[in-house]
Amino acid sequence: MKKRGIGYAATFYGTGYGNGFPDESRATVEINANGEIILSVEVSDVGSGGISVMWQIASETLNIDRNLIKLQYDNTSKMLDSGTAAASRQTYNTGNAVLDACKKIKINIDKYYNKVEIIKNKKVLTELYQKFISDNQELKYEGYFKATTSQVDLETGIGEPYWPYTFGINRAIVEVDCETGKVDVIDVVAVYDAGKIVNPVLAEGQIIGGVSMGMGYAIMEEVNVLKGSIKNCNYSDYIIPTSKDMPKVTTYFVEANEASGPYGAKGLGEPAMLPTAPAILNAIYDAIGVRLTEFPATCDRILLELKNKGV
Amino acid sequence: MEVLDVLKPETLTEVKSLFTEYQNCKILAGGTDLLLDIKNGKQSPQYLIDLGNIKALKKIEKVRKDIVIGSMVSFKTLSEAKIIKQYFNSLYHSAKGMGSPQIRNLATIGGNIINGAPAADITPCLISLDATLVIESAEYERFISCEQYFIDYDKEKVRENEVLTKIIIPKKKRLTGFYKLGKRNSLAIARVNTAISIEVKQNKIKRFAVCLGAVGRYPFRVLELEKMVVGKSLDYLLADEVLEKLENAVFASIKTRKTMPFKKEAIKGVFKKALENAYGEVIL
Amino acid sequence: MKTVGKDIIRPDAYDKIIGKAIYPDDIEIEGMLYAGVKRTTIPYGRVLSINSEEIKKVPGVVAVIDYKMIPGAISHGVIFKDIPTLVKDVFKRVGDCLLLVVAKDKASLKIALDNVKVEYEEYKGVFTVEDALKEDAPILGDGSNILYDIKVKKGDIEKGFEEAAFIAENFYHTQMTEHVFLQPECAVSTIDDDGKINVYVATQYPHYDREEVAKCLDMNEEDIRIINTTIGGAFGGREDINPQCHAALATYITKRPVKVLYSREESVISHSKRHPMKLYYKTGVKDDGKLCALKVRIYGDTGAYASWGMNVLRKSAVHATGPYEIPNVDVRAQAIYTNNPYSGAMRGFGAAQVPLAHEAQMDILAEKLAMHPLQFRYLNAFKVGSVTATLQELKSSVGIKECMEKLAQIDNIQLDKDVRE
Amino acid sequence: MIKVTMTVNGKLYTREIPPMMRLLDFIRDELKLKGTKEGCGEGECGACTVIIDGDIYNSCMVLATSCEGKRITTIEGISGAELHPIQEAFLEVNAVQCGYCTPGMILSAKALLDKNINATEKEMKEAISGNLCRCTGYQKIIEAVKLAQKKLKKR
Repeated sequence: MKKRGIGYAATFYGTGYGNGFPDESRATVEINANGEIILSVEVSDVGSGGISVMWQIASETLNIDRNLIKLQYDNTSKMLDSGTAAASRQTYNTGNAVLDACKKIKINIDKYYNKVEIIKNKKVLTELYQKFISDNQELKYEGYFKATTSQVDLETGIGEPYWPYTFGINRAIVEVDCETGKVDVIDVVAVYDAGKIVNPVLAEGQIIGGVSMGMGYAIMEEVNVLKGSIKNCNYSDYIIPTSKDMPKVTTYFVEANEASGPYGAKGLGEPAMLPTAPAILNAIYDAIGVRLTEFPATCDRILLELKNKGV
Repeated sequence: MEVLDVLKPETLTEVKSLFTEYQNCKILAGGTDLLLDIKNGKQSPQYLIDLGNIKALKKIEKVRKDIVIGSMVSFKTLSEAKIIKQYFNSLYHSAKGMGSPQIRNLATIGGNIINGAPAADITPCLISLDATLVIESAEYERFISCEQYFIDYDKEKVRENEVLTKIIIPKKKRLTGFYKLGKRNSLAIARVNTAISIEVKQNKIKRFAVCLGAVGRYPFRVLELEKMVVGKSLDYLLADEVLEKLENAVFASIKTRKTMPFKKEAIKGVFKKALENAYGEVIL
Repeated sequence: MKTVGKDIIRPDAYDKIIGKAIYPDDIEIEGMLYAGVKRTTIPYGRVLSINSEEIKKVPGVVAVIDYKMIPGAISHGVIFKDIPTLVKDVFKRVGDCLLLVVAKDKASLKIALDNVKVEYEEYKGVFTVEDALKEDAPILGDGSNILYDIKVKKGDIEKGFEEAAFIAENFYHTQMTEHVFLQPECAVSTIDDDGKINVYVATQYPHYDREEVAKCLDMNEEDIRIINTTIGGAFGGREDINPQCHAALATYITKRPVKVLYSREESVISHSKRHPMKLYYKTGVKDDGKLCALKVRIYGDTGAYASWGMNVLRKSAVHATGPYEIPNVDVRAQAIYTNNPYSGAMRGFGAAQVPLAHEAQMDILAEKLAMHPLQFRYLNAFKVGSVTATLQELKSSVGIKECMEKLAQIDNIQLDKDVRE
Repeated sequence: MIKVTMTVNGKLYTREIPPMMRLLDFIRDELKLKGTKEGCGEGECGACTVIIDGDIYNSCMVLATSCEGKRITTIEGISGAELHPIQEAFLEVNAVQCGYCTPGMILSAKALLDKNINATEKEMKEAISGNLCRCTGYQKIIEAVKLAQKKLKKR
């Protein structure tokens, strides 16, 4: 017999290294003789879309078509240290450094090109370059950003450990087979506040991927360690969701503007996976009246728990 | 030891002559398991005989009162063949749910049987359907029931100079069903699976077969239960004492294993789902 | 706005859909060698001997490198430099790197690594946080098995529970998980005519890799170049050093281009994991539905090495309340060393584990209050001006209530927005 | 060494190869086509998916020598000067994140639509169910296949 349940879970997530750790990003932006803008920034795109975010922030700030902006993001000899692709910090921290660099060059661009229309033509940039040269303007500008956090006291916890915070809530519907313990996740609605969303379709991708990882965390994934040795080192025994396991996911954003973020943006990568697992676990309880306290909620655990509780 | 050559015969006769020509051969029948075993050093043949080019082994045929399946029929072919779906619902479902599309294109029914994995999906079906395996060598041909093959595995398993060529399943009127409980919905290895076959006469069970997989070294039938239900109505299959027999069978098979408490509970649900599958998901 | 807020096609996607995106294993260089490491197979012990001399004689082997041949630092780590690049004597986990072998091709490398024989003196290890905290436990850290210990206190916890109409008290146990990004670790290293080293690797932080490679080779950072290739997923699993130093070291010693490529199995064995945590939660709520007290104890199994353990447990402690304002809070979180695989960064980073507990508690209390779980959360959720457990005032951009309102609207749930605000 | 001849992306190749060379290594090392990826080497992740005579296979599980006389399509072979509609669709709906599963996904989708242009969503999910993705949660990949279906039908 299959039973349906519905579950909710809300989470928050402080982005950045936090705890007063020097969380710095740098970027340079340069105009060249070929009529290109070179944006040089350490942004490791692990699949997240970080490169696109930097590109878009630069294009927006410079009012220059993004196809005229060339990105350099892969070589330590050609870019400054911007910290790691972690802690959901790239959009906020590194995005702010890109914004800063672009604002600096923009002041000088505005001296020569002060129109509302976006610059789409290489020729315009080549002419700008010539004017920069003849007026002895700097060609390359460095942007910098440092996040503001403070160290927490180890005895009291007092401090401002992270900034900014991203918020999210998930609602999950599951179907539990009471005779086998098998859980199918049917539907997930995910609503997030990650500030201004720089690229909605990429952000949605982060959320759906996060739901997938959260679902794995809730009902499938577990590294089995025996005497320090991992017993499931392959895809055949470390189980992650397939296309046939995924629920329908619907994503919404409420964009609570963060004034310190680039165009009001905050981080999203990690928050995207947080509320899904607890929402699924709560939905399982709602379906069968059994609350697991040891995870993941595999068919083994659910079925035995049902039996123990005499449900 | 390294594999020196991969031989690619085009007829069964050629295969048999290769047995006499080459020593330390292994049959390549898909290879989803064999190639990994060789890579991991679990098997070290000197020659592989790739059966991929033998058309005669890729057919599914109606022969008198039987359906004869060539050992090199892929899971994809098996799951798409009308004749299989028509006569052996259980086999159709187990083939369709095995591995992934990529694996079903490559893996063959013969390879799966010979590999003898405890959690294989089609073996319980074949056993419950009274399938017979045809194993050939240069000198002889032997017929053995799939059930007996696994009961007497150490004695009966295919030897180095033998090749499994056909699987024969009697084409009888029966309700058959299969269910696999896996950890996910694709690329899943069975935690527990069950195949059943029911012959009904005048609303009573005339003959019943149930085979359980992934609850022992090899899939096995629960004979005591099969006898007990003969002459009863179909409803009886859901009786507590029936389910209890299943539970006991699983307990007896894997007493000391950590998964036993779960599997003896799960078998009841899996069995019910196999029944649902046999009845066409409508009756129950 | 013209670009920000728009569905722009990401610039890296084109190469990916035509199969031209370059991941490290797609790089081939004339004369390139292959390197790999022999890893420990027992969790805790000391190396007595390795048959390095024999391995040098395996056909195709170009170099056999042990810790003595490392010109600089023999260990690395994101905060503490405690992970051996190559083990000197004592090691603490299965999967530590013992010997780096360089060969002319993949096949010779495999044969050589398969033939490495190691003699160990095995020590008694600890595999649970409970055992690690016992008095007679072997000490794996710096004088203690507690890597990190943080307390977060707000208000008066005793008084808080006295006010409670309902209390939920439970233990939760979260599991260890693994990133399984699709692209297994790989690095290719080359040397320029002037001796500068280039490492092509898929990494989350090229400048950090540069620092570690420079330290390992005792070279200036300027003489090391890290080139970040296309990255086949990471999720935190590429924050620590894995093949980077080995590839660079092999090139430094052989003066040839070298590739290090992990199998899936080696990938899983080598990199960090998500901390398994044991969480004790006691949550109190007043009869008006307002949370009044939260007591939490968190024990995180940080495994053999520090990695980001302290930061992860700090994140757990700070996020232990969930996005709710609670006047009285008492949290303590500890990162504890064991001989298990080391735990470190994984998407969510300590804030992924605590929701499994705090959100279960929320549902239990909502049920006791006979209140809709969304309503209960809404009632307690942070808003602008809320003060967190660390006494941080949330001054702007607190959209959690708006998220809940949106969800209520989608699911057609009537939220009582005014009452008891 | 064994001599093997096969057609890859419309071009005929003959090579002398070791008997145990996997098709994956043949494609990557012999033909230098690096778009086919190795994720696990044991037929579980689907990153190395190629099309052989119309059907998808994990090229890590197939011996190159078993492909004698066969027609292989890799990611490099599905578009010419213009992108294949499936590729266009992957771009347009953001079905690509880290990109490592992408070539295999595109080939699985292509094999499906080549055979069944009217495939349902369920069939699409089935078709890519042997291709693991850790980034996207699959939904946008399915969206891309649906969009590609529309584009192909219009042609």
